[in-house]
Amino acid sequence: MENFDYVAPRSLAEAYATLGNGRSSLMLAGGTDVIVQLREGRKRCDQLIDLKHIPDLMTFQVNSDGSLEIGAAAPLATLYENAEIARRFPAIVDAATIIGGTQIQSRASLGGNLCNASPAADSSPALMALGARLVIGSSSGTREIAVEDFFVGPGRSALQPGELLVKIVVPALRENAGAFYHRFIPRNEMDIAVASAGVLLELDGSGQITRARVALGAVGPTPIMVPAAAQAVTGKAANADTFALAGAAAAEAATPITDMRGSIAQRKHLASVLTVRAFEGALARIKGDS
Amino acid sequence: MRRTQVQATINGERVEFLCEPRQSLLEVLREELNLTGAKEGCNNGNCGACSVLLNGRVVNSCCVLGVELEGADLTTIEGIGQAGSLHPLQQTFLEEAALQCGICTPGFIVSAKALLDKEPHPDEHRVRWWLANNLCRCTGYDKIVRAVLKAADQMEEVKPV
Amino acid sequence: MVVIIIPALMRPYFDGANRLEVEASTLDAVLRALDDRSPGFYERLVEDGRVRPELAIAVNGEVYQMALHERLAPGTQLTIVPAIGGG
Amino acid sequence: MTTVDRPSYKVIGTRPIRPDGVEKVTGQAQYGADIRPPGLVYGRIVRSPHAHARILSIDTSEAEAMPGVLAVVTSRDLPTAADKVEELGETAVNLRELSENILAHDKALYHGHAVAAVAATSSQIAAEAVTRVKVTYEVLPPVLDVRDAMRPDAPLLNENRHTKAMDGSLSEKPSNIASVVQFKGGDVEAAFAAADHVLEREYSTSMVHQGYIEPHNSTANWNSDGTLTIWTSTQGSFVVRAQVAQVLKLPVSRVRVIPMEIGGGFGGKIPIYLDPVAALLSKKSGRPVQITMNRTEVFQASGPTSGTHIKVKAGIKDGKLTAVQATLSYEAGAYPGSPVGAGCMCMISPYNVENFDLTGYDVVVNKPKTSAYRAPGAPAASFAIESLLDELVKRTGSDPLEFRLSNSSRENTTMVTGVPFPRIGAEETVRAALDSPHYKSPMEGPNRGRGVASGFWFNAGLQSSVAVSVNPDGTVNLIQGSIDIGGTRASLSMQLAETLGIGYDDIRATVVDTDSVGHNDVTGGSRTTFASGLAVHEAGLDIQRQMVQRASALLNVPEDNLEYVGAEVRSKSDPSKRISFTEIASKSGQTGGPIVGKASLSARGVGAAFGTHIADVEVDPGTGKVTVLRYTAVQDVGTAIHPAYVEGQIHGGVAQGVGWAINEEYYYDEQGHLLNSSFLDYRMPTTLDLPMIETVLVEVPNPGHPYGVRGVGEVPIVPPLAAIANAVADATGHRFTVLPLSPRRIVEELYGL
Repeated sequence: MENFDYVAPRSLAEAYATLGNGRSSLMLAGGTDVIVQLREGRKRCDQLIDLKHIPDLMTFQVNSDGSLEIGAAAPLATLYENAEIARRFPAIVDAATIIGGTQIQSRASLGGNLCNASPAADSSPALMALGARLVIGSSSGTREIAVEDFFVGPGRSALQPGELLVKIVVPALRENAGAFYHRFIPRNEMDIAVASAGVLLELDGSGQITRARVALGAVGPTPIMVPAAAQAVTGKAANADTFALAGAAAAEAATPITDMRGSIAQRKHLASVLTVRAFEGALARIKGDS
Repeated sequence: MRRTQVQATINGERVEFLCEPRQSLLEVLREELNLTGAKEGCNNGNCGACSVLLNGRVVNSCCVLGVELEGADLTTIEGIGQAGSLHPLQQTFLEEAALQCGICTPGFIVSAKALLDKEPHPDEHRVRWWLANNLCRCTGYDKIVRAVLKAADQMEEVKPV
Repeated sequence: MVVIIIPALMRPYFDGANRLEVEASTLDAVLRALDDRSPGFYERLVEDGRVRPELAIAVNGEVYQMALHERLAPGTQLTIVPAIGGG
Repeated sequence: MTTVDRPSYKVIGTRPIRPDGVEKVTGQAQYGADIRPPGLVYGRIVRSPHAHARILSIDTSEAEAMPGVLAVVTSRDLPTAADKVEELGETAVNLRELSENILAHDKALYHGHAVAAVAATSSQIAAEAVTRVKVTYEVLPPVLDVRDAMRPDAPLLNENRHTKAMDGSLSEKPSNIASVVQFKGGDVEAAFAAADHVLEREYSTSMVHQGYIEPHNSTANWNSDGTLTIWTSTQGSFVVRAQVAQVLKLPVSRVRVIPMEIGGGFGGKIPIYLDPVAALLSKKSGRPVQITMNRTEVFQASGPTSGTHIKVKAGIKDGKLTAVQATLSYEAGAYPGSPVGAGCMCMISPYNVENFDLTGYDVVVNKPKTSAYRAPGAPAASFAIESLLDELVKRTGSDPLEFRLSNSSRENTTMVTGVPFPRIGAEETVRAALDSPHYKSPMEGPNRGRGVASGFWFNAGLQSSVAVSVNPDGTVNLIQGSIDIGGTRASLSMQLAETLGIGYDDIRATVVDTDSVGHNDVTGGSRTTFASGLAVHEAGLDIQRQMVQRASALLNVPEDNLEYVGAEVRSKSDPSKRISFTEIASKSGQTGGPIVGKASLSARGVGAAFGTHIADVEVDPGTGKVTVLRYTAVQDVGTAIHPAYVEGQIHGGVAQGVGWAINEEYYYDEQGHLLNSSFLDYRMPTTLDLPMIETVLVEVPNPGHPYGVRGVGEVPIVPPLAAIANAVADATGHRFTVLPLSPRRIVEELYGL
């Protein structure tokens, strides 16, 4: 691996100053992607900026309105070990507990998983379904964008030079709402999603679907929202027939490729199966079944 | 070559060493500090043979940089138990024949220790979930899982009431 | 007397026979006896003073590196088989 | 456990802690990559990015000019190897092909083929120097699949290769088919004509890797006196020595191989890859050189096992398997030497079949040269026949295990080679499977199914040498030269303790280097506990004889009136006249000097191994994912010396077989690039992918070993492929004939995608 400088700023301001020093930079949060990419020559940099000494990036909190703010570099294990996150945002736990194994989760972060911008990243569809927003900072201030707008292409995010991802803001779920994320992998651990689906489901008092959000991973160059799947179920009863409509719309919206991890036909099929099952999972959460 | 000075606590001892930023913790342990108990099986975070405890959490040392160790507390397999004073996990791995070639064993013991430190009573599924990032090709995991469950039982027995 | 079992692909050399009995006390002598019945056969099996390495000779059912000049007990059954490697 | 005619033993059958255990659980054990001789520098291999290419030129000047780079080597640095075959231990090796595989000469024959190597003062500099070696290639079309390679118009890997028949004759035209073998008996056509049920199917399996966790490594020092020292991870230190000496044209006595602890092999650590290269780099740089492969290199360029295509037809009449006809085509990789012969010989060994016609083709393709992998050749052949029989037996309405029982091979059943079996435990394993709680339990629930399969492996004998020295305090050092890959120091110590009547803890077993003991063949072929066990037993008897001689002087009793019983020598006529092992040992200096027992032998009396497995699976109808719910492996283990490690061998074989069945495969693109050369994408089972594996140890002692030992390590990988496939067929109602049974394949076939 080519050599580089290691910088460990203690504050966001210090980090922005380093980012602006004219040298090519990469961020080091958990390092579980970037260190391997540097070693394999898939990425290079003049300086590697370690974000883990910036307290703002390592913490998380539930706000008074029930929303959740997660520092971009907070390790996944610290998230899913938190009882309040587990209770209020189980879909985040769905994703955080399957990104790598135990060793990876000790270090890897949601921010790192997002910034790596893999179409198959597990955090993306989960956060997209939840309607999360990203706070991006630079020396000239901060801006906010929806998670689904963050991905530009495989491995490419909307981050501009000098910017870094500061935090992820997840809105509180409403009454009678549930979210669920899962993926399909050939083994039961240590695989990249062949396809994945995240779903947010909101019901009215009579069990009609008032709102849904459907996000898919690994079926296109970026994770995608599938508004057609959401529309297909809105206003209908939450049952298997309705969910099948969403599944069909998801398969239709998927534009996957064939590679060593799966085929086009398999992935379109999975987009449907996983979407249906994600709706079932979200519904079960609303009913308190899981 | 730019080498950075790093101070850390390794296996309970204050240690100072020099390393390049590009050197992984695994390289530093093996090539600079002569701690070869952590093994390189894949060098990209997929086999767990290089597992160490960094500030109490189990990590793949191939996916950590040596320079990140500044101020950190590190435990490697060499710090877990020695002949004559084996950790219960080391003893049950021996008793249950939970190793064949033994190359993955340090990683499994380090990882399992992290589990038992945190959760003294894991069930079989929990043990399997926790160890899913540690690959073994010899044992089919059967005896490894049994050894971890047995160590948990034994550690419970010796705890004061 | 030693029995040698002839594999299918070599039977044409012996009028289709699948087993032959020869009077011999080493493998080398067995193969030379076969060479008398089918001239040139010895050279097909022996290269550089040993059995061709793609082949092995099973002695009473056991495949091992049969040396040409090891003594064979009377009644031994020999079989020509492809070499086998174990993992 | 079912035990047949087993004598009672004191040590054999117990479960003591292995002598190398503490070092391994504390991280102190020294594996190949852990050795650091003073002045060590780091080597790295330059590899071909193409699957098939002519090497036009190699420019090493830029790499050589880099600061920190000490040496660069190419095939020009290797002595010219003769195009002749050498017997090197267990398997024969064509020296020229061996040399070309170590460093490509004029052609690169697979993605990752070694082309050059560098040595530098740090591993980081070496990695950078590799990118500065400029190789010019003329890229040629690759041939990747065994059937494609067999077509008359296929691109040829070697224009001078002709198909060799068993009689040594060569085909007229050049071909990728390196050799053909055939086994024939009875009259298959007549038997098919007379059969009640006949079925023909084609099956395929993918190239798969042994998947040992420790990458290949070698550390070499070309000493100033012209001798060469090599520290390496290998299954056979003597075979490494022989091959290195041949490739580098050195006298064998000048090469010393020090076997380090080995992190798994399964057959894959028999060939040499790095050792001669590290040696050449050391010679050039004047420093000890260490090369370790990374995981990608291990997958690309070590020795996986063959992808296969097998066409098989079988006939049943009145419940008897009367005829089997099959054509087996195995990928050899870049150079000849697939295990297709063994595949043919194992295929129908569990059964008593009168009429058979089996043909095997060994075919070169642009993939790494295959090496041994646990029961080489047998699993794919077994997958084909056991899948076919499952389907065929269903048509007869019989229970698949009852069918196996009534058709089982027994003592004196003739193998396809024409040789009768000695005492074997084939039918005992089927009977034990029928009686197992698993098979007696109901198979319930949707999308679930059960499958069974049987399997066979020869096991090997080969050469072993041991030395045993008795210390004055009555303890014993056991010096072995066969590699301990998973517990043989324990299993040999236990056999020695049994022979000498002393305690297991009084024996210390050590694996020594090639200068320190007589020749030992590889630890492979499930041979070490058996063959080195025989040697240990003989060395033990040698010590007994010497003990009797010494006791005769000490007790003043003639030797012929003394006997060695337990750990003492006593008078046959007056048992009060006795002397203990320890006392004789303590007085050895006064009675003639040190007591050392020795044995060197070429082992005879190998006992074949049979297993019968039961698998329950569930197939997710939406995703096609196969979950193994329950697994039982029944095996005739002869005598289980250390039952825990016997169980462990079975667990490991099953785990690899299940991986082979469900997810493992080499995945190439059309240009022949291996795309999944990582543990992330080459999907071996994790802890979450396997249940506990139930074992039933059937003990039918091998009459060819004093303690009844049979090799146990290989046969457990044979049945799982078909057991899983048969279970999946039962669960889905659909017969899959191509491995792996990956979710992709299952959903695509089930839904016609």
